[in-house]
Amino acid sequence: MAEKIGVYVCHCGSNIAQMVDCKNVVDYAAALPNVTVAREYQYMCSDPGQEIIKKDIKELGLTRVVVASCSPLMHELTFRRAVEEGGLNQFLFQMANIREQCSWISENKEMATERAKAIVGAAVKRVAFQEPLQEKKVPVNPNVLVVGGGITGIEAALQLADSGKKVYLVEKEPTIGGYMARFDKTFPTLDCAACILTPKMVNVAQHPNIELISYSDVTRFSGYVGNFTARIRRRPRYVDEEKCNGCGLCTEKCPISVPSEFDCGLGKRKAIYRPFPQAVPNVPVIDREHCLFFTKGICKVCVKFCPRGAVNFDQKEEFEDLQVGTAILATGFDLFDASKVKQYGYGRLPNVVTSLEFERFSHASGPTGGKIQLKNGQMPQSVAILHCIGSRDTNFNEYCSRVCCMYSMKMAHLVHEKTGAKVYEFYIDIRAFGKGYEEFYKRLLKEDTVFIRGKAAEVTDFAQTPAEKGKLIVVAEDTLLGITRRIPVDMVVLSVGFEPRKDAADLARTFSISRSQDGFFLERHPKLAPVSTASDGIFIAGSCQGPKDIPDSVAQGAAAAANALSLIDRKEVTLEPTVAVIDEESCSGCKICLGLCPFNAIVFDDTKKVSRVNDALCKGCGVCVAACPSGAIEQRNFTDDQLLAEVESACASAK
Amino acid sequence: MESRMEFTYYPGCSLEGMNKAYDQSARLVSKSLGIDLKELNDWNCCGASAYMSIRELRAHLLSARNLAIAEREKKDLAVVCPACYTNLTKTNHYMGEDAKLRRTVGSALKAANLQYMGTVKVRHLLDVIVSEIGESEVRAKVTKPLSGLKTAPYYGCQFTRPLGDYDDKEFPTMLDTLLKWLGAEPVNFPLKAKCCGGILMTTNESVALSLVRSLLDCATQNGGEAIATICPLCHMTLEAYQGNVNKAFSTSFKVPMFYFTQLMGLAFGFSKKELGINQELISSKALLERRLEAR
Amino acid sequence: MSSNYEPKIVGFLCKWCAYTGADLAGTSRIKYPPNVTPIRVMCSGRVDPVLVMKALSSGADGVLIAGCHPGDCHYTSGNVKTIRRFKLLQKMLDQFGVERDRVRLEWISASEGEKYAQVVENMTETLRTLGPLNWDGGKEA
Amino acid sequence: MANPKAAFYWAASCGGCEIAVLELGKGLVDVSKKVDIIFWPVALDFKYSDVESMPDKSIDVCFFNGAIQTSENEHMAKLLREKSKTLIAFGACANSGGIPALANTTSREQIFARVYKETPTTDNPNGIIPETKVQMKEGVLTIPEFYNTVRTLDQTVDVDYYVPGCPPVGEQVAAVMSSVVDGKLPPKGAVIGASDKSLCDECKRVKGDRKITKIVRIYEIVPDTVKCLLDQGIICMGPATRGGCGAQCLSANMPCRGCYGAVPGVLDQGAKMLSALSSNFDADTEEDATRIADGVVDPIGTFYRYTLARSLLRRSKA
Repeated sequence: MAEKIGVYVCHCGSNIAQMVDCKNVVDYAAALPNVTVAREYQYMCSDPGQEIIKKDIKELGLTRVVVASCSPLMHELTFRRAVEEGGLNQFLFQMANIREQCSWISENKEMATERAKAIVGAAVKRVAFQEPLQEKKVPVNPNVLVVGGGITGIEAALQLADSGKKVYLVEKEPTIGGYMARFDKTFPTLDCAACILTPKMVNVAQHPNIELISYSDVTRFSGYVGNFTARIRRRPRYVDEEKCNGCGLCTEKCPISVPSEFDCGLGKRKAIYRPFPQAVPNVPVIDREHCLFFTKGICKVCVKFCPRGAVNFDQKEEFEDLQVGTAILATGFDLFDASKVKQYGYGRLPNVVTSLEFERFSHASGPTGGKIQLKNGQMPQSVAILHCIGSRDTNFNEYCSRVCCMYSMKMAHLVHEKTGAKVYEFYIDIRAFGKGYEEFYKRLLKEDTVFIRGKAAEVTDFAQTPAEKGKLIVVAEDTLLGITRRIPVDMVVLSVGFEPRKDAADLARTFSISRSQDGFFLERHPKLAPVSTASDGIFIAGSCQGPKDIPDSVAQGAAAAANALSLIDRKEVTLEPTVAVIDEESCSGCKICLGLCPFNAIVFDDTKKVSRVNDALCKGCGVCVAACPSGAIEQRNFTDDQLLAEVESACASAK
Repeated sequence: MESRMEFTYYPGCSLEGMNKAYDQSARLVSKSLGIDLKELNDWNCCGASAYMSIRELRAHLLSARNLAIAEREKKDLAVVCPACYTNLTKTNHYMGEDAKLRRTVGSALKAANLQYMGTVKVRHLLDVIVSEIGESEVRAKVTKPLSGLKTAPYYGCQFTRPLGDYDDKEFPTMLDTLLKWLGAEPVNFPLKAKCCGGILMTTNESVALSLVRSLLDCATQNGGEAIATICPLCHMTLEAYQGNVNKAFSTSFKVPMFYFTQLMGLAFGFSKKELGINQELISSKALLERRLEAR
Repeated sequence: MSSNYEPKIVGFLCKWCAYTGADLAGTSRIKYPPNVTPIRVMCSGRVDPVLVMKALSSGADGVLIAGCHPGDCHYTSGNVKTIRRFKLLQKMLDQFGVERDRVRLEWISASEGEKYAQVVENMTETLRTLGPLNWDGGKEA
Repeated sequence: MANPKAAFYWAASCGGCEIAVLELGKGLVDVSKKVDIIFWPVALDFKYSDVESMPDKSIDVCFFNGAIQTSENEHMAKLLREKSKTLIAFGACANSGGIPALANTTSREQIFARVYKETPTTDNPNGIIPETKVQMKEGVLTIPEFYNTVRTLDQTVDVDYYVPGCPPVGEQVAAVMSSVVDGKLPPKGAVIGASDKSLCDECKRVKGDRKITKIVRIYEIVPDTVKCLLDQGIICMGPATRGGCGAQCLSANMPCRGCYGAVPGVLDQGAKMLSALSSNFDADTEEDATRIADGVVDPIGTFYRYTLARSLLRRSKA
């Protein structure tokens, strides 16, 4: 094969040149068969760097290009574009990653240089077998799926709907609002959470472009960017959303009372209920587990009293397929289970509560009507707030949950304001990084909150002095004083951190996106593409990506909406042409491949007795290619010839 | 009873001396539960106390030799001393993760005609009894329930920390569970995993004694009549230094101490002699007569 | 075995997980032996056993196939096909006398840079002990 | 015009390929009218010296069957190459090693030990194994050297055409013969007397659900005669095997064993079949995959029954 290959070795400043002898690599490459020119340059990705490639293509008549630089995940597109601009098909280009998987991991320059030569050699060998390919363009469906109706999802949905796009907002719970609906006040401004959230919830309910699908989830998500199909499972509410006017009479008359999940089990709700008065949709739901009709077949009081005949015990689970072009996941987080940290006694010692329980106590419409009180109904004289429960802890979650410092201080303020009790904050570091946050911290210091720098070691009821009798004693090393302190208090609040939702792994699978080590959804780039994912057309926002406070969540919700809009307004998207194709001349119709495609992209032509790939459905994994015993299936840009050449060269020149 | 589980058994140095009763009772109750403990042939020091911090590699070699011998028997290794458990497990764990250490230790073992492939699991006997044998089997063996014997379950520092992942690291409950199966009443014992002061006793006696005192305080204040232990060093410290505590703090503690295996043995109907219950420094005679034998 | 023997490993890394994970190891500047020549594939399910045989017969001392964890495959179940093939391939390579440690299948997620480094280090170390494969397929008769 | 001169030779083979020629029956008489057979050790008494004395390239076409397992095989391959204008690798052994190449899973030493010492019928108290040179009173006796590794013909000498099969089926042999007679041969290097698609193309069985839950061997079940054997758990090499034989084994309710070798464009028949088969295992976990894979008792013998010498690895590690 007589190709004219140009090889360009990038120094990446000193990132590569420091560990790889680039000159040596260039000399090696120049001597390889078919290589017309080999050059090195400081920054190949820079404009002058790209110019070199374009110029060589034109002047030397290059037919193939190899750039040895960073990972293709960084700059493959950059160089493909440069090659295309130089007049070559962009797929006649191959990238050799000598930075992330060579220079940065090596400690020995000689070995790193040898490795770089092997990697470049393999790329040169491979590129000769590459073929020009044309990208396929497909139209983008303008409808958007938003999963999760917390503040993030609400923001994303409203932004999209306001710009005229149809939005399906799917919420798992009977109401939207998420965690924010359960909070009392928000830091650092101390405005009430409900006052700023509920108007937005109402907007969602009334917006003509938003179809709110509550008490439902997404069970399947298939297709490709611009053209997805989402299968929605609607769980039965047993109340007809169309007929119900939200009068609440059914709830009032229902004889069954059970602990309310919304109130962390501290308050009660009925078997037919709305989680809270401002719920959206304002339609109750029947809890099958406790409803007398479902458990014993009796009662039907709700049916009797409903003036509109909205109660319907015959409702069944329903499935519906929605066509959308993009999806935004705003599925939020779980709170860390405080009972896992046994030494703090949550669940064992009364008056050790979590921060969310505290929110409910403090909330005017919570179980105590906004009164902060102990189990015995008395007001606490002293309260300890323990930071970093489950966070910054190698036994549980290593990461910082980012919001606990601030909400802890908010709680301290509320305790101070409502009870006048002495408040102790046990912290590792105070992280008050947002606008107005540090000022809030200063304000708390002025309110005489006692800040003890030291993660609490334990909460015990074993008194060692008379003053400790009957109290909860928080033991911590005060790292500023260098001593161990024992602080007796009446109430301990555990500031629990964020965790990925328990169903995050399932969701990630459903949507084919990755998760980072901590279990949260993985963004495409931590800095430059924080709401994109590796799957085109699927965006993530809010705490499903990692712990976030309300302002950041709202910003991300809006950002994801903007990303989706930009895609929609492009009207069409290009698909990677790296799909599988079947050579009908070679296919013997053995059907080995037929059941292997997870996307059902392979169909069998019964008249011709051959298999065929639907290239709109094919995602280019190559599973069928590896299985085809006739060698009749090729994956474009990953053909057997290309990979075999790459393997052969990798083995031959590697040292 | 036919044996259902087979282990090699590593008693460790202290069970050959001061804590013979622990060894005796452990073997006895294991046998009655069908756990076959085959003492590891020609075992050596586990490398505990300060050795691991001073000569890490050599300490690993000591443990690795024990593991290699256990592997030859194709059985997992049961231990009762938490320090032995920690050291053997640490070496096992490190050798699994660290290829270089594996190679170094491997070549040293080779010199002694040994090799270790990493197939042995080190198990603490309490974990084996609670997690593998389980409630119904243990309860079935109980012929003389320890009715209402108020016992403080004391785990000490090394039972779960840093490597025992069979129980909560800071607030374990396995022994509490076992005591319930035996008919005893585990009392609330917040200091259950706190330091016994053992290793400090020779270097900083006053601190060590105050630690022992608070343990005794905590156990008795919560109604404990006896303390159940897992660790030979804890047991020895709490028992042998009660007199010194009483002298130093003008207290009058006389809390009998039991290895958990001794309590199992009592509940299973073995005689006190078989269990080494007359060798103790603080007599349990009165307590046992009052609580168990009066009925 | 010569003391400066450096094992040659061909690494088939899936684009979504293992390759990204390997990139992360680099970005995090984790040091590990540079003995793997990475070959990017879209999915570990693309790794035809022919490619593995090709690598072994072309002079590789070891082959690493790395993909997304089962259940996390970007293509839903490509890696499941990899598992199916790998088990039978292992059995056949046993017959060929290729030691199991030479051909490994590992699951490395996009966030497991550290794991990737560990796997490579471990594999390199093991191959150093095993020595070169030098597959000549009896060409010397 | 004089008739073309033909030679037939067998190296490491069973003789089946010779039978395949005889299978032409009356056709053979027609062939012999148009072709002069000048060397055919199986049928006629020739001496090697006769061949040696022929001028180079004096044989028009040589049908060479059998693999190269001994120094004699190699010598004759080289000699016949020199003497022949056209050299045809005839049959699976010459093409890809065939059954003799399964010796590559073991070694010369092991084969000798088995054959000359361990078999129950062996009576060899002194444990004598063949030596290439033996000093006797009368002088030195020599026998050919037995190679450790079996090779294909084209791994030994340059080959012009390939006729696969164990043995090549009659009609295909006839077709090849007549194209030789007519001098209508395709470009050098071509496989002749076979199809370009896999056997499934000509197999009439119904291919359905490809989920393989368990591998069964043919004695374990009575296979359905209509359904694809793979769907019944029987390993049929058909999908990875070049067609052209007319799926004869399948019509006898036996699976294809792969004697026609890999489909064009496929580098390694065994690895490819392994992939095709295992991809369709009904297993989502390592345990299930291992369980089903364990049903393949002898992977090399199954997937490389006829092509081990041609495979990428060629033999097991010495």
